[in-house]
Amino acid sequence: MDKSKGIFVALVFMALALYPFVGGGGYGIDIVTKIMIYAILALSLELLVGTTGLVCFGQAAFFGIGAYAAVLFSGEQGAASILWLLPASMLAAAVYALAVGALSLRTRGVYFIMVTLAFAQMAYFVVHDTPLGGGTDGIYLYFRPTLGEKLKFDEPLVMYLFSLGTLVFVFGFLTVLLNSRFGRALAGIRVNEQRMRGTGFTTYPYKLAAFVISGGLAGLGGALFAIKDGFVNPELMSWHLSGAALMMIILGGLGHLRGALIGAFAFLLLQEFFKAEAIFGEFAKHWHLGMGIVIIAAVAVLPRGLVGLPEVLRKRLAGSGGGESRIGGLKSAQGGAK
Amino acid sequence: MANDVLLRGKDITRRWGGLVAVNKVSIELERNCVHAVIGTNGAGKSTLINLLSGEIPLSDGSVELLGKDVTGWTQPKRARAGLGRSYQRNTIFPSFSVFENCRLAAQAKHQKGWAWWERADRCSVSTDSARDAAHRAGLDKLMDRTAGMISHGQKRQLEIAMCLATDPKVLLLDEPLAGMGAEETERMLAMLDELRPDHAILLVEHDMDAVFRVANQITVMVNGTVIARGDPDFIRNSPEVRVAYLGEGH
Amino acid sequence: MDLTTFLIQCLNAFQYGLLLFLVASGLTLIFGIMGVINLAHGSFYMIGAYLAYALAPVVASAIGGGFFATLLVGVVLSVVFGYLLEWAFYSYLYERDHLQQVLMTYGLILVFEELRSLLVGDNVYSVEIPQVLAGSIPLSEVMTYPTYRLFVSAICLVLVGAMFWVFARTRLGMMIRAGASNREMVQSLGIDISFLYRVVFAAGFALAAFAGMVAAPVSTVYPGMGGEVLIICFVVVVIGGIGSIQGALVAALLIGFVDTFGKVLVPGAAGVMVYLAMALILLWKPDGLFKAG
Amino acid sequence: MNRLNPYKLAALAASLLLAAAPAYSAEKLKVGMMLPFTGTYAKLGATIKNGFKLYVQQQGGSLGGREIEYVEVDSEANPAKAVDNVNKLILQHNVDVLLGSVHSGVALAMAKRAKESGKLLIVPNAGADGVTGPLCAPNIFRTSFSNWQTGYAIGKAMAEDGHKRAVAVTWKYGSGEEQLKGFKEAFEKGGGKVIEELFVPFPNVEFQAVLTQVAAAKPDAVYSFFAGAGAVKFVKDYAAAGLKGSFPLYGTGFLTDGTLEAQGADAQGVKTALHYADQLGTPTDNAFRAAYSKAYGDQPDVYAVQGYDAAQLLKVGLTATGGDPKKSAEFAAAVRKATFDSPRGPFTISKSHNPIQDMYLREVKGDVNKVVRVVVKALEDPGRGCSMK
Repeated sequence: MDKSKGIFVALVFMALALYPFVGGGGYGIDIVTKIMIYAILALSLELLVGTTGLVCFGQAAFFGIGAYAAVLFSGEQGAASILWLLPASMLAAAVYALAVGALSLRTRGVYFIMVTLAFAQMAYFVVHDTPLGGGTDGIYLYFRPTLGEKLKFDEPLVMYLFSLGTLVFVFGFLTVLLNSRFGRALAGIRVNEQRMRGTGFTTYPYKLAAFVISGGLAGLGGALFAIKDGFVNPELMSWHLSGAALMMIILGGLGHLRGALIGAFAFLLLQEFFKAEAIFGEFAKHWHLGMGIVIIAAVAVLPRGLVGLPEVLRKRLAGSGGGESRIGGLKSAQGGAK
Repeated sequence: MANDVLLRGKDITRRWGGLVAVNKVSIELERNCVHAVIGTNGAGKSTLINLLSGEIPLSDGSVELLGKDVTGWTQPKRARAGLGRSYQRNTIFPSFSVFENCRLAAQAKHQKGWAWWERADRCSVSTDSARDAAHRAGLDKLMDRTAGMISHGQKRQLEIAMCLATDPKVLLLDEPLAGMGAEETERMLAMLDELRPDHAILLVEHDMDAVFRVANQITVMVNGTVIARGDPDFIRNSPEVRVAYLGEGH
Repeated sequence: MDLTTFLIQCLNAFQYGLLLFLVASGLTLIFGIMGVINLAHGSFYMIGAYLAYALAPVVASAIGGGFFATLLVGVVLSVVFGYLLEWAFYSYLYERDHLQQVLMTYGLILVFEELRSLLVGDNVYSVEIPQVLAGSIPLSEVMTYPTYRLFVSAICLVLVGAMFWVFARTRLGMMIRAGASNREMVQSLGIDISFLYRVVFAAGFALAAFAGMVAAPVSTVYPGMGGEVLIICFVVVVIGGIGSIQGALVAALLIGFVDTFGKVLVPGAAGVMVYLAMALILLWKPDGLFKAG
Repeated sequence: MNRLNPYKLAALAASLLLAAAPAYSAEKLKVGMMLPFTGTYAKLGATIKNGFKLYVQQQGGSLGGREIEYVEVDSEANPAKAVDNVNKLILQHNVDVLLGSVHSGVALAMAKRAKESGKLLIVPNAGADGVTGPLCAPNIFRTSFSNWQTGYAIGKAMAEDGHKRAVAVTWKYGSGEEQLKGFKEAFEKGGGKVIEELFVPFPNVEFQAVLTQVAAAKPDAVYSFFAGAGAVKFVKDYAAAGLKGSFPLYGTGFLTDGTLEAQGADAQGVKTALHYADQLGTPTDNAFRAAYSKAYGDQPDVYAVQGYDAAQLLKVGLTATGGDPKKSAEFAAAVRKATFDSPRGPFTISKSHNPIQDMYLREVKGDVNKVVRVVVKALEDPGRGCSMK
């Protein structure tokens, strides 16, 4: 990440830290908390899709398992400490990711996409059709966890700041991770897995590790989601959420951590915008239409996602043609089609 | 220095369904030697490299690397044990810098995947061998260029550099001269000469002049089998080779 | 389960599988030949079903009506619409990577659903079964089988036959098969590839819409019907092997049987059976049952 | 469906904007409607809204001395978004009363948030037992039914009709299973036996396989739970499979409510139990139906009644508390004492805040659900898990 982009991300995080104190009302805080939690989900998926080139269409399952774990581990007796609740939820999601990854990494390309979907659907139907997690109606948290004596997560501001802290942590962790030898190896696998093997990398454990880390981080997001809402439901694991997470990172721009961040905010704020009755009146009911048109337009003019927006603008202003499409990258997904 | 055998393939066979692509080929690569494999298209030369490097499994036969039987080893494990290869088509990492291409290759020897907190470019072992490899391949001036943007010849050099960065004992080079100009070819041949000491090199190449200049030993393959083997003079004068080439070359 | 019940269940599975095949065959062709992951394929099915509902009164007032006239008009309309859609949106997607295609076709789903809501509303509608086919055939002492369902199976079989004939015997079929295995070769043969794409896309659209139309009288017409079909069709395509028509047929029938007997034999876990089957098959054969090309 | 004129909408939008200023909101009472306005349940959401607004209009636009204004949020019938949507009403629009929802999962999430925040919640449809069970609270009310109630009523009716062996067919999801539980309880108490339970994954509508199993089991009668699109298709498939003549079809009321037009002749003779029926013929019902069709040009259904009664309940509570919905204890006390004059017939509110109401057995005749008899008078949900006394 070069300097200007680092500054951009730092500014975003600073703005988020200041937001509740300078203008965020109750609802604003609530919605930004939610977006930050989804941003964690998007970042976790970015590690797989944008970095490693593994297009996972079942990320919601990890998110959902983290959420369910947070609720089930909390119990009915009293408030749990977040210090063990979050790691425990992450662990639950990571263990599931280990099992899914170990099997699904046998396949490639589009087949991989579909196998991850299949496993997510299985997880969905397990919580949906068994009484374990309250069945279709879901279950709720009896007590929100605490951090020490003072910090109670019933308090929206505590929830907000903690979510922000977690997001910064996840972003920082992934930034460091991607610059490490492990991260570089993942990038190599995305671009040319055959070469990586020829060079001496046994790629399977790398991919599996990425899968488990990604699952754990998604589980972390899910646990936060459960604590924020106090209520979990099988729909958290449905393919719609997996799809939405994919849309976020593609919209933001693959191959960049900040793309996931920007994508999550853009995707969810656009939804809020098109749903706003103050602007669209009765037509707000048809907010999907606006979303659809914006997405189609984004594909047409921003082949590299929102991250590529400054470049497109620069080129437009300079009068030359559009940007060339991303080099290398997700060609692995094409493997199956040919 | 004794010319000890670093890589030994014995009765290497690969069948695809009913088709035999490589049939009972035995080959020995010795230290300080360039061993060229020539043959017409479809003779099974690239398949032989793929079989020796472990990219595809053997149907029959065995491979021995530095005295160890590696037949059951995966390709990455063989690579780490000192078996380096380059590819017929460029398989570099086009979106990375030239340096990063070499560094990533060098990293294979010092993977430490668990050390997630250490920056990759601070790992001096891999950066040093990357610089060294790039230097030997003559890429010093291009280190910061994006690999996808350099010329074709330079990409072929980068192929070799990446191979060297893993510090291999045995090099399997698949048509390193393909598509190169005269000047670039000269540089590459000079490099092969430099590498010869202390390495065992298998060279698959179509450029006959180059092969006869650089090779210590030549194996001729036709239809997956070895029809002749010997030093360049022997091969040049072998009637069988002439027949095979004349008969099939048209 | 006695033998009669078993046989009837097989008939059910067969009929469901054939209907799935109609939708999935277009998906697998668009996927295999153009390399486009078309998430909006379920919407094509939905559009077909709503066409059957919405066109009926229009056709009735214009040319006297009848289910088959509606069907015919619907097919013609969907071919035209598919052709235009390819020209307007999909033709830009071929050079893009798969995820861009996913994003755009997802956008199209949203647009189609909302247009449906604006034009027809959010109600559940039923479509009349044509009078000739409204009866039932007794199969056991208590069970009868609706004639219309037999008709659906029959018409699906006819289409399957026609499709395989086109593939095996016609020049177009040859071009399509060539296109699925090797794009460059098709171009080098001097075939207008963009025309071929447009034809295949329009045909895929029409097949899905046709499936929606014939299914409408038995499935009713309701919001969200496209999404359900989409996922199950992807399952079919992937199990069968991308781009393989034979694979799609086998996989569709397989899913029909798994789904039907799942409901009967393990009613508590019926939902998971299809996905379990897919995961097992792909772990066994990572490229699907039939690899194209 | 949407017969609101654009001027009214503009006015509504304008008033919403104005309402953001605190000076105006002091007098008006904001009702936050969280109902499905898109998707499969869109029609249900619209009729509930219509019913509610009808009563408020009849009261001159205000209840308990406070003028009513509305904020609408589309619940999308998606439980995953439920907490967000409630938060929007509570935090962004700062509503005084929550009204919703149709989907049980959404209603449970709303109940959870209502319990936490102390906001008044009136549930005008969702039957999840938990809302007036473990999640019950002084500020949570329901004007519709509990899943147990509807299942129990039809179970009793089937036993009374002399059926001994029944097959149950239901969607595999929360409401379906809760209603099945109520059904089994009453049916087995009446001497019947459920010989086979068949499930269809929700929201799958491919029924041919289970219908074949029904035919193979040869029961005396069939119990079923489906709603909306699934109900339409199930009833049609049931008839097409030739089962209608052999095994009478029973179900909870959702099987034939709001779906008759699409089901057509295939629904004739299907018997269902619910707390409402078409053509009850009581003066209250007649007046309600006339007013509703005059206002919206459409026949009301059970959902409209539930919306209508939600407004009634709100009026009783507000009148007792001088227009302050925050006084939960007084509000609840007044509601518990009241008898509501509903189009469905009079009902009262139980200790767990669920209606104590007559359950009708209805039979489809023509295009209406006609009352056959009252199956249970004043049926009270046991409120299992509720600690309120």
